[in-house]
Amino acid sequence: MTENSILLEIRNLKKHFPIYKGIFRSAAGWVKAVDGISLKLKKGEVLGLVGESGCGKTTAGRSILRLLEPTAGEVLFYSHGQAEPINVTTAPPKVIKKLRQDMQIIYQDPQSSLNERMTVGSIVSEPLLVHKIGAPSDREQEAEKLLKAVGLEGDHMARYPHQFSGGQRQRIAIARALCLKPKLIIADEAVSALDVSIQAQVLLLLKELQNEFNLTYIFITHDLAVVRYITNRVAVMYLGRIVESAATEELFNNPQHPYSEALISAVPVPDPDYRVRRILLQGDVPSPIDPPPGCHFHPRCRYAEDICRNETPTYRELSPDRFVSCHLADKLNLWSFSK
Amino acid sequence: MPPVLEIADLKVFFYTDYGVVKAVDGVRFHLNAGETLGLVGESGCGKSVTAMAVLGLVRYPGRIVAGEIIYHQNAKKVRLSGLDPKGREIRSIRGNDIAMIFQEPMTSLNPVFTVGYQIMEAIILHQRLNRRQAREAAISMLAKVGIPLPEQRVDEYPHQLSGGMRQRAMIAMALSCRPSILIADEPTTALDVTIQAQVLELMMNLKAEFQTSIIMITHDLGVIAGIADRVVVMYLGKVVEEAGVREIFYNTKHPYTQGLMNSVPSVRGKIRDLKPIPGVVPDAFALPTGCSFQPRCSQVSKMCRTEAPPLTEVGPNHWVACWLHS
Amino acid sequence: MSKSSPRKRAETHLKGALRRMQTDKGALAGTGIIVILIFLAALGRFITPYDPNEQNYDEMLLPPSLSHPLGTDQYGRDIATRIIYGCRYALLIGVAVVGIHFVVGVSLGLLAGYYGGYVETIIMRLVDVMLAIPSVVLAVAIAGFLGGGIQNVIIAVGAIGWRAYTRLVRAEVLSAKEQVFVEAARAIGCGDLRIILRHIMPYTMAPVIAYTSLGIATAILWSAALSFLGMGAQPPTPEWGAMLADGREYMQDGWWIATFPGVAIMVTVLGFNFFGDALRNALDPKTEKRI
Amino acid sequence: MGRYLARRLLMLLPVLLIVTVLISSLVYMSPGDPVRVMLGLRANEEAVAKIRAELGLDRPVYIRYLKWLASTVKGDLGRSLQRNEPVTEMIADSLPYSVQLAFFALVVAVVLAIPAGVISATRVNTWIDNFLSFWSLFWVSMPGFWVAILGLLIFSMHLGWFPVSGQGGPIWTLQGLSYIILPGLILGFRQVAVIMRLIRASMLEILSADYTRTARSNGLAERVVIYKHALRNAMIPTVTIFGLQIPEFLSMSVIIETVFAWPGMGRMLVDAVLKRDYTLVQGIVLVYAVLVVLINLLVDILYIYIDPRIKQE
Repeated sequence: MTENSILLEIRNLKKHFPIYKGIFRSAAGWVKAVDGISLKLKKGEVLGLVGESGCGKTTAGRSILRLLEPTAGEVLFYSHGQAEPINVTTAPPKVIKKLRQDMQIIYQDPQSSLNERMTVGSIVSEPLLVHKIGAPSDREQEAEKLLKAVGLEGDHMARYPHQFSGGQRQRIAIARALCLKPKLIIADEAVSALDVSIQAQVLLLLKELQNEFNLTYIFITHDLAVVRYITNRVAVMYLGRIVESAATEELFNNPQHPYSEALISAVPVPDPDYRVRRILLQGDVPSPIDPPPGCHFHPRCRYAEDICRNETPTYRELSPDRFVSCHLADKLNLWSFSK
Repeated sequence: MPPVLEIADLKVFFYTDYGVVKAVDGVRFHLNAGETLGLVGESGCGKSVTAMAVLGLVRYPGRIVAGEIIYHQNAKKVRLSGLDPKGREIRSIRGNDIAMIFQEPMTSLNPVFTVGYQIMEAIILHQRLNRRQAREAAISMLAKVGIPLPEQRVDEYPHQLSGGMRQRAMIAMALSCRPSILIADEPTTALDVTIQAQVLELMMNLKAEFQTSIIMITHDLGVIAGIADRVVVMYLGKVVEEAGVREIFYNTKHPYTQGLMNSVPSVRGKIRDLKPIPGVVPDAFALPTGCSFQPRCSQVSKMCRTEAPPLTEVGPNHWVACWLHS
Repeated sequence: MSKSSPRKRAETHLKGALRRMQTDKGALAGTGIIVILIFLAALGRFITPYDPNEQNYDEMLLPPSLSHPLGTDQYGRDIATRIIYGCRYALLIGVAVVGIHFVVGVSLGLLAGYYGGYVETIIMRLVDVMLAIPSVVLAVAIAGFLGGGIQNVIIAVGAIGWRAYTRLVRAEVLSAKEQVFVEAARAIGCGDLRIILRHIMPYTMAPVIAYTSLGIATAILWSAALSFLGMGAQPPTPEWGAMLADGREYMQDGWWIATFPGVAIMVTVLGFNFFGDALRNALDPKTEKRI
Repeated sequence: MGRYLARRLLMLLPVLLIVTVLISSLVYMSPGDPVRVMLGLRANEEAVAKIRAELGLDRPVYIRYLKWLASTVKGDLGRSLQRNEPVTEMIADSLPYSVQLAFFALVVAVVLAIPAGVISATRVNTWIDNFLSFWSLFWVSMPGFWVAILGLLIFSMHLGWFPVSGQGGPIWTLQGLSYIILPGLILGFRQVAVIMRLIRASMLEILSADYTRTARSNGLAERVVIYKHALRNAMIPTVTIFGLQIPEFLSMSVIIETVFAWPGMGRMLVDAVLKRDYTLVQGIVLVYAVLVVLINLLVDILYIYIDPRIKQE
């Protein structure tokens, strides 16, 4: 197995939620939260999935893990050196349960992602119990080891989650996610709820752990600065679709999609001398129930032409490993941030 | 520029079942006319409580126990800290001379009244206009903050507006009586980054038009760098550093401010390694002795453990509370 | 302010609740009343020299005195004795009724909340139906048709009160399901049963337990009402509601006959209400609106 | 809004249908033979059989149910087994009295409970809050029938302020009013306790809500903040829970009616149950269910008025 082999492949994944109306609660419409995304993830890579609220990034993460049943598409997971991947979207419950050992998730809100009524020790070792790994004493030892690995003390085992601060709770959640020695971890806004100084601690920890345990991450976040710091590749989502994906520095220096351009320019930079005129997008993100025709972004796009209003752009490979979904991608001269 | 607001030695304590929390413990700063002052710090540092104290809105079990808050109303000095928090005087200042906008646009508007009604309420109260005039004023404010179709939106309820639109409506409400001071408590934290850019731009434009001084409370150093003229950094209820915005960023003195700067990644420039501040914020009920930052400080000395450093001027208008610099 | 300061964090949920209850006067009063009630139910017969049911025509309708502190009724029975013996019925009915409510209501609530869909629709429609009939109306109908007796009172009151638990538990399960920790449990591979029992149940139990104490109070009130209406415990059973009904016609001859059994009911109900109220506030000050 | 109400109305039908099934099966399952109760213990078998056939009691259960349902839909609830009068008429006679009593009590409750709840919430943990809280818990804990008896004993018999029991004409006449005051107040006070607690709890939460802070920061007077901004919001959960409380309220009215010999539906129900007058019981329970359902509908309409978010649906 080489480091560059594929770990996860997502093909045209969709998740639509029905909206019920009327007496008979028939589906009156669909929220197309995730509307056909495709991605490849190499082993050891850190992929950022970015976008604003409502773009479907969180739904995408949960559909990949099959915590939500996807509406369509495939998620292929290449594990244990098998030539044939497991199709996560169709796998039976038994296989999914086994798969949970390989794919884990860390949530945004450390207040609610830990069960208040359980001790830290039992939270961290519960995965082992559920998968019937080891004797009780082994499990306890393992949990203690994990807590130390994430920077907590062994004597924290008997305490309850509410006895810890936000940053410490997130460390507990990370220890739980690591417990089954997963290959892939999806971090869903894992540092967004934390204070600046604590956020930096947790980011460093996640980076260290990646090296130590040879992990692959999908980093779901709205915070572009965090994405730039921790990821190798980025996929930008808008209204359920990926509009652009590229190597991180590539994307930040030379975005090829007008939305990526506007998004990056909107992020405040902690440097008073960095004065740049921002690209201000007009209006709000349209409703995912009734997205605009053609390119979803066209009503807010300053470059939009007729074709954008009428035809949905294809998600195409502009140059190796660089995908864009914009009719005008190779014609536009977008803002280069590389200086 | 003359100051419009002066805060001296402000102390706000919360008397809880678990003990006393010194949420604000001797804060001192001032706001000059026409400037944007950034108030920076992490959660629990007392920046919001300070803001609430200015308007006399600190709620039970909190209490202003000491200090002066002076508002310069034209030529008159009004001692806000001495006013009855439910009395007529402070109420005539709230929303009229000093207005406030809050972090959560989703919950900061009353769900059972129309947006227009809530804006009109403040206008009618402070400006002695009749309903029709107030309604006109509300519509023109909504137009001013960039809400499309204001004649229609004025009769809509908060839940019919998006988060960005609600925050615009909050700004319209806050500025409707042309206050001389606007206190913005994390006004863009709950918004998406593209909407945040819109709202910040709007605030800065309106500030120029209305000649309002702004206190911008935020934890986001990027926002501060973009809009503040001067910055006050708070940690555990105390001011640790105060300076002009370029001075704060390029000539950082306090180890805590340095730690903050080294903790934030940026979308621009070289990717630097993060150097987070070690440890956690201490228990609010059992603050460390001496300098409250000393348990997490990398340059701690003996002095720091025993005595709290005073805020001293280390350069022109650059104040630091640290033994390294006095 | 300081929502999760470490001092506060150092307490477990339960410890915190207990500490808050110790400072609550209502909780102390409630606990006191319940303890006395249990004591009287268990050992009351050794305190009183009289037989609760023996009629004594020499001592009819005596006002309160030293030998009969609460007076006697129209058959010359000592009212204090009958009230002491009545403690057992009150406790028995209260606990048995709430037992039925708890088992039926909690399991239906868990099922409805966790599985949703048709299961939920059917259960909640059933609750709607039960809610459409005023409880005393239904209890009167059931008890009336089943005939009198303590057992039938328990069945009648037991049949009507579970709906509150179902609503409460379902609401709690729905809120639990929105908590990320439930999804987190699925993400590590927990099955439905483990999630329900280990993760959701404990989350929902705090308000349910508090409600149980209030439920006992309500059960005692309703069953006394049924007995009073003549559809519950039958004379000469020393059940408080029945005693009241029994003595009602004599109340002009002796105010004490109707007054003291009522006081007994009130104090008992007040005790459980005090206790439940304090428990509810201690466990979660916000649950009141969810019921 | 019209469609919302239409939908709500349509959803009520299955509920009512199941209610009829429930009460009918209760009647059929219950032991004891109404005909024997009617004719006394010594009735001969032939007479019993004859009456059974007359009343249709010898038919299969589901036929009896369907026949009853068919005539119920037409407004005919059958004849009382005891008094041999049409149940519909008997209910029509007694219903107005029940409504009068309930209405009187509700007015008392709302008028007293709202200020009490607000005062309790705005002066939380002061002596007045503690007093009101204790007072309300006290009322919730008192058995209604006992309070009624004591009330009769003290105010009617001993002090002679009110007539002993019964009903004395329309309530807008002084005599009619004198009869309704005591039962009405006793029924109302209990509801004061219930509603007050609800208002206190929701006011407490709303007084620390973000939008209350906004109202204060706009310089509104505390009185305006409390009675306009906060109370309007506090009414939303209060009305919801009050809707759920309606059955309890009617339950209590059954007991009060019985004690005060108030000629309403509740007293008639207790009477009918004791005499095993099944058709009458069936009819009354059904009417109570319809009442509950209709009041809940009213609550829903009120809800639309209070909470603008509902209108959107």
